[in-house]
Amino acid sequence: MQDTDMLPRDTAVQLVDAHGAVVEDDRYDLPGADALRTAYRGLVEARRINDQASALVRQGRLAVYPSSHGQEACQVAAALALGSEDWLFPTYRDSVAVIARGVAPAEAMVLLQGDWHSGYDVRQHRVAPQATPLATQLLHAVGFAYAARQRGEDTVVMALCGDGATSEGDFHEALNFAAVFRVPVVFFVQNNGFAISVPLSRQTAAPSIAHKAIGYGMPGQRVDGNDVAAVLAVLGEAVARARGGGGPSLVEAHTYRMQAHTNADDDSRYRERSEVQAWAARDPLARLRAHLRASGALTDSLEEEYAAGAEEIASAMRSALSVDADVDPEDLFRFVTETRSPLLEEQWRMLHGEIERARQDDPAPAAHDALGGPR
Amino acid sequence: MQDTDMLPRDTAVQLVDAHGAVVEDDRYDLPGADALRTAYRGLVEARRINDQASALVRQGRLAVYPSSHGQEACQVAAALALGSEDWLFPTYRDSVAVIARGVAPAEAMVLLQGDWHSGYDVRQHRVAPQATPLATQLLHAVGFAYAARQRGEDTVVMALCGDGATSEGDFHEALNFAAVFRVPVVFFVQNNGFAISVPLSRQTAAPSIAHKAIGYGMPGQRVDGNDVAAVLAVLGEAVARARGGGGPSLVEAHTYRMQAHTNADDDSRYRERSEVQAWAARDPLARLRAHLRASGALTDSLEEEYAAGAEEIASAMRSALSVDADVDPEDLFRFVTETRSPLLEEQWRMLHGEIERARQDDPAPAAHDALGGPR
Amino acid sequence: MTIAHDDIRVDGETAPVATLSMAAALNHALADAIREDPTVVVFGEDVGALGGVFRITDGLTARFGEDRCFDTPLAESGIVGTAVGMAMNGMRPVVELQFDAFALPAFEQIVSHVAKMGNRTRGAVRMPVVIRIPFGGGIGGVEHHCDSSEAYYAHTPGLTVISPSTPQDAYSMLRAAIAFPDPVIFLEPKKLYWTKGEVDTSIAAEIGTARIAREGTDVTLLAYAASVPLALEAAEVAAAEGRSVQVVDIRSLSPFDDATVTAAVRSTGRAVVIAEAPGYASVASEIQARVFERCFEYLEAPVRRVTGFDTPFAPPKLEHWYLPDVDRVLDAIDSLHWEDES
Amino acid sequence: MTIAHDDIRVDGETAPVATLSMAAALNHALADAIREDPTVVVFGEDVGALGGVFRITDGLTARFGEDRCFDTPLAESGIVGTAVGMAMNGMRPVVELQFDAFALPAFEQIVSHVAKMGNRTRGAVRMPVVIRIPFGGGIGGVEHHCDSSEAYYAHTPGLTVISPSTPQDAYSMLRAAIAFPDPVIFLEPKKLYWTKGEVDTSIAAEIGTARIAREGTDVTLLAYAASVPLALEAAEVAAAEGRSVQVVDIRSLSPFDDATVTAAVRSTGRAVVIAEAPGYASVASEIQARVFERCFEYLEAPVRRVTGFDTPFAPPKLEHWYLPDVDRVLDAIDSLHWEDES
Ligand SMILES: Cc1ncc(C[n+]2csc(CCOP(=O)(O)OP(=O)(O)O)c2C)c(N)n1
Ligand SMILES: Cc1ncc(C[n+]2csc(CCOP(=O)(O)OP(=O)(O)O)c2C)c(N)n1
Ligand SMILES: [Mg+2]
Ligand SMILES: [Mg+2]
Repeated sequence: MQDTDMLPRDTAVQLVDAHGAVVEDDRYDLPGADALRTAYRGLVEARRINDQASALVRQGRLAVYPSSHGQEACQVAAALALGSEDWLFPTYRDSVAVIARGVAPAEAMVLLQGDWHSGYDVRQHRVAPQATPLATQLLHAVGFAYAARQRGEDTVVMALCGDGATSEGDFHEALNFAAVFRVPVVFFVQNNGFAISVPLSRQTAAPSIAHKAIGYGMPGQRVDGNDVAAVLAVLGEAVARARGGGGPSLVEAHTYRMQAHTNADDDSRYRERSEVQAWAARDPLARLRAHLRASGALTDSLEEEYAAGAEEIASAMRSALSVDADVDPEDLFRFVTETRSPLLEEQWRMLHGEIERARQDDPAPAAHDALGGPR
Repeated sequence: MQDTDMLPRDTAVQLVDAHGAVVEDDRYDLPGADALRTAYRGLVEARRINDQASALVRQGRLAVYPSSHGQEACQVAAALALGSEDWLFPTYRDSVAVIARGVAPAEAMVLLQGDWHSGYDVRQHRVAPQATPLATQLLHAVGFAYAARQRGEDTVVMALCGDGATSEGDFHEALNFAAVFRVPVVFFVQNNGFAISVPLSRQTAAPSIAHKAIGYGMPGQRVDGNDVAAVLAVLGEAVARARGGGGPSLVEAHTYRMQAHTNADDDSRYRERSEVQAWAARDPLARLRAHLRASGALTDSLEEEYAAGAEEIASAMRSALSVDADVDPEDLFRFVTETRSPLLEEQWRMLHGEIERARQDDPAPAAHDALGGPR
Repeated sequence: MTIAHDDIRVDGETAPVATLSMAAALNHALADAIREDPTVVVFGEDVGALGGVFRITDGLTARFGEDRCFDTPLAESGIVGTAVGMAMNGMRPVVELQFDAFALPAFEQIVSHVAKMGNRTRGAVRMPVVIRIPFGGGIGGVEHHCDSSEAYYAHTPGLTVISPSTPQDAYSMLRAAIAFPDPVIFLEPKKLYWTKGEVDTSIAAEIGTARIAREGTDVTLLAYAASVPLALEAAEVAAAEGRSVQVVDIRSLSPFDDATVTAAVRSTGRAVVIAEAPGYASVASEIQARVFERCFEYLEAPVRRVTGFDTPFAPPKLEHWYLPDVDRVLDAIDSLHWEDES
Repeated sequence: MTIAHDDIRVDGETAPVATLSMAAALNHALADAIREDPTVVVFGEDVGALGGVFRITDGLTARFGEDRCFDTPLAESGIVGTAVGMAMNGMRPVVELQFDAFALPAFEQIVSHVAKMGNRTRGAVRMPVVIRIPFGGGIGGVEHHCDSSEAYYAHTPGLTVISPSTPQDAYSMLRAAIAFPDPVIFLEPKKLYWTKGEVDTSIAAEIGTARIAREGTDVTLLAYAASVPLALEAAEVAAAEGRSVQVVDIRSLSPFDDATVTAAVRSTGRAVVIAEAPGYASVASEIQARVFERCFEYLEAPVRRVTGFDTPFAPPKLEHWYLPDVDRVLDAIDSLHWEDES
């Protein structure tokens, strides 16, 4: 590879413009109609999940939700670009990608409901727990990929983070380790313009985040993050490179967080409505829909089918979250370590006694059986 | 600035080749004869200091010495590139640069003698304490430069580190903060090929360390670190840019650590003698000497004068380090905080009592007066 | 999480005495420090336009400009490391680290430089840095948002570690911290941000002193931060049961006010230490050990402690099981060998 | 700092019983673990060709190849974070962080992930990671090379923190740590790297247990790591003065062996805790507090501690004034209300 081949293009890769028109590209092919239809269905579901989750926050069924509304093309493409044996390392913002990998929405929401720190079977779905401490999970992805490659598996690992997270030391160390050990990781940065309230200009003075790649000796590319066709193509190339032994790469998607950081945030404090409006015109759903309708790949009946499917997911989410899960306080002690220390046994016994007392005082609130408990 | 102007050249900038011949360059001017003579004198002294310090280790007068033998062109140029109001943020490897800034050798050696953690007047010499935790001092340099700029001062800060340190998260955070806030810092990496035993290839897969600069939005340049003329020219440009409000930059010098990491290290375990020999042929002193002799700028008498000056420094070092400094154990408590806690007063009192006891038992070892002491 | 700062006067001048939330008191303290000392600078993540995720820096950038309060790139080691450099060069940085667990990336800078630079340079380069960290639970936050890491800091020589439990102390102690010549870890109990109380801005706090928060003769509760209102509540309940409970607000975790605490415990002969953090090798252990050692002859019963479990902090729905509560405090008091019951 | 590893047999097989330095015992333990378990990988800074700055990994790369022992880029958070990912994917990483203070950049990864991943995933993803850290003073190292940070780790729920004081324990405890299902912070007392002792590789260690290092009836010294030989030395001197001193090697800083320690102190009625680290909010405070609470009725005198000062670690020429020594231990013993002297 020539050194300068590691630099991204001067502008983000785009295959379908904001009006749905195809943009010719001499390197990246437009995905086929089937792939785009699958992506479109994914977008419709993703949007519905985002909006359902936000509604559940308002109804008090979720404690908090960091919505990826506006970023669905990235979420869906991240999931679709991976094979079933591959792994995803997501953040708190990536619930939709997690669900697109096959995790049940209710399981993906356990963290945000406040029931436990993570709620899905990491190994079954090949999705790491959603990470909160920024950029830390990028290193886990590197180690994970290293182990897979050592065993001769052809697993590819996709590691997600935001623009803000690229400022953390762990971002640097992860990309550097990945490049030095040439592990099969695709670092996918969703640059949505903000880290909570802080705009990209306060995050970096670089021409783009993708320009960081050459500093590690890996290729960097930037892509229109609201163009799912382009994201699929660019991530697809990166995944194929990783699988083929070509090492890691860095992909930066230019996108926008259409809602506040979470429901607890007030984005009117730090950005103009007009900016948000301008991005609405670049919506990832509308443009792909326009393209697929124009090409005839998307029919009314398919649209109805997708909408109905999305509605089903949303309704399953609603009902799953309408009942309070049985959260067993003794879980506080069950998983800290596999071994058990006398100190924790003692504290567990105290808690157990308190639970018993509470149950005697008022059998209702602790109706479930304390499974297991201290020996 | 064009984006690609931030990329370094394909090869390191060189103005005087290994044989002393001048290399034409369309961007960097060869420094004038006076400047080169000053640099040469600096090199002669630097080499002498390095070798004297190593000898002092063997004689048990220094606990440890990380020699910059082979890297003297970088050491001297780092000091010469700065104005008297500027600041230097050095590492443990940069004692020679510290001394070239005007710190007395004996004061620079306090750390390595084991008397205290730092031994010179930081403000008088405008040299931060030599940093041991790698890359941490780069952030201090950024904050320092920020404060100076806020007050309208035109101070430039030169921050030094090694190739290994570029892998640390703090390196990343420092360059990023510097670029975002556009502070007047020159990051000067002495790439001497090794971090203790670990070769550069295990440190980065990038085309060069200087290629990291564009990822922060600052210019990066690489320079032949054994060509003091080139280092002076490249650092000079970077310092001028910083002073003129052009922000930070990254300079990578290709050089070589001719001796083991420290006297405690055994470099035969990780590198071939032939590699060390090959670098001897690129010695920074020999080539500048060849150039200056050829141009007539360096005469026998000047050479004698420089050698005598260096010998004087070395002999002053020897005598300063031949006596054991009075190290007052109560210093352990004097400087921890400006305020004094009862806890420390109590411990201090205990130590004071022990010292008194020891003095009564054997007046010799604690002959000095305990100045101050607990109230 | 928006805090109503209606009690901040728009002209920016603080009324000398007012009823304020702890959040507002902290905001006033920052504003007053910025106004009075041109070297004070406030920075961190989201402290500018947003005013911080807890709104403690609300309005500071608007009122005093980007030079005095500004956002940084998202990098905690960067924030603290930059503060070290600024402090070396005449500034008084007051940095905010967004949540307790997100201070951890800065741990090396804090331990190896903030805490040691003054000592390293024989006092020539002092570190008048304040590191503000919202800490503790009780707000239903998800993982990494409710930790109590005071032990890490209190154990580190060179650091002063303090935490207020009232709006008055929040104001006065933050002012004192900013004026302090040495580095201060200023821990803000998130749970108390919205509690209100009277604040007199003319009252100065002395770092290093505990405060008798309630008089009592039978037993002494030693608490800090969010555990102080808990101790007061427990004392109230115990009083109804006929026990006179003294409450000491430790406030200064390091340095520690042995004089006040020792006198208090000697006067009652019984003590319980209360803290949210996991108990093992903690500030609570230190307090317990010190009191034992200094009050040994006066103790009617072993000193007890009521702390968070030695497990990772609980998820939101379980945090009420994790955190010390009135019942646990009362149980601990009951265990103190009361003669009338033996 | 080269260690003569003449006691390592070149064919790589460890003799079942041999006299080894602690450094060599650790090297054997790593080699044996690599040989016996294909998932064990050793990595860190300079652990490859160089064999580590203390030569603990000497020869491992040569004997077992780069796949089993290798150098990484110079970044501690990177090392530990990568280990987390490897452990998620079936490996047993054993990482070396070069010196105690240089573990600090990895602190967030250790506290937020190594310690919590198992709990976060309800036991589905365990972290069988060993983090080896040379710690403590006594070798005349310059700043940042002699710290004792065990309190930071011992206070963190989810971490197991252990430290050997003999070559036998070094071997057996490191083997046990590598086989352990949970993350272990393995603290290696640098000062003892070169002390020799008999090592029987067939002896297995049980993590979580203390060891009676010397029997005695008058007073119990509670120590770990480099403080154990110090305690034994002090016991010897005290014996000459007619006092029978028991010494307990704590070994497992967390979890703590209350059973052994409580029984020991109850049997003598007097105790002194010894540790190099600064004392405030430390493992020593925890031990002191626990012993007080559990042995209250049995104590003839307050439990004392002898620790490093609550100052940054001393420069080389002053470290003998900083570190606990025999005189301080004897003074502490003398202060324990001996009836014959009162
Ligand atoms: C180490 C760390 N520091 C601070 C935070 C608090 N925090 C949570 S999200 C966030 C902004 C992240 O921005 P970005 O990486 O751009 O991701 P986005 O939220 O935009 O998807 C911050 C500061 C954190 N989670 N972790
Ligand atoms: C944070 C940290 N980790 C590890 C070390 C131990 N250490 C000291 S020097 C060194 C190698 C540094 O290499 P480099 O940055 O290339 O500088 P050089 O010594 O070659 O000048 C290491 C690993 C340290 N000082 N700080
Ligand atoms: Mg973002
Ligand atoms: Mg180097």
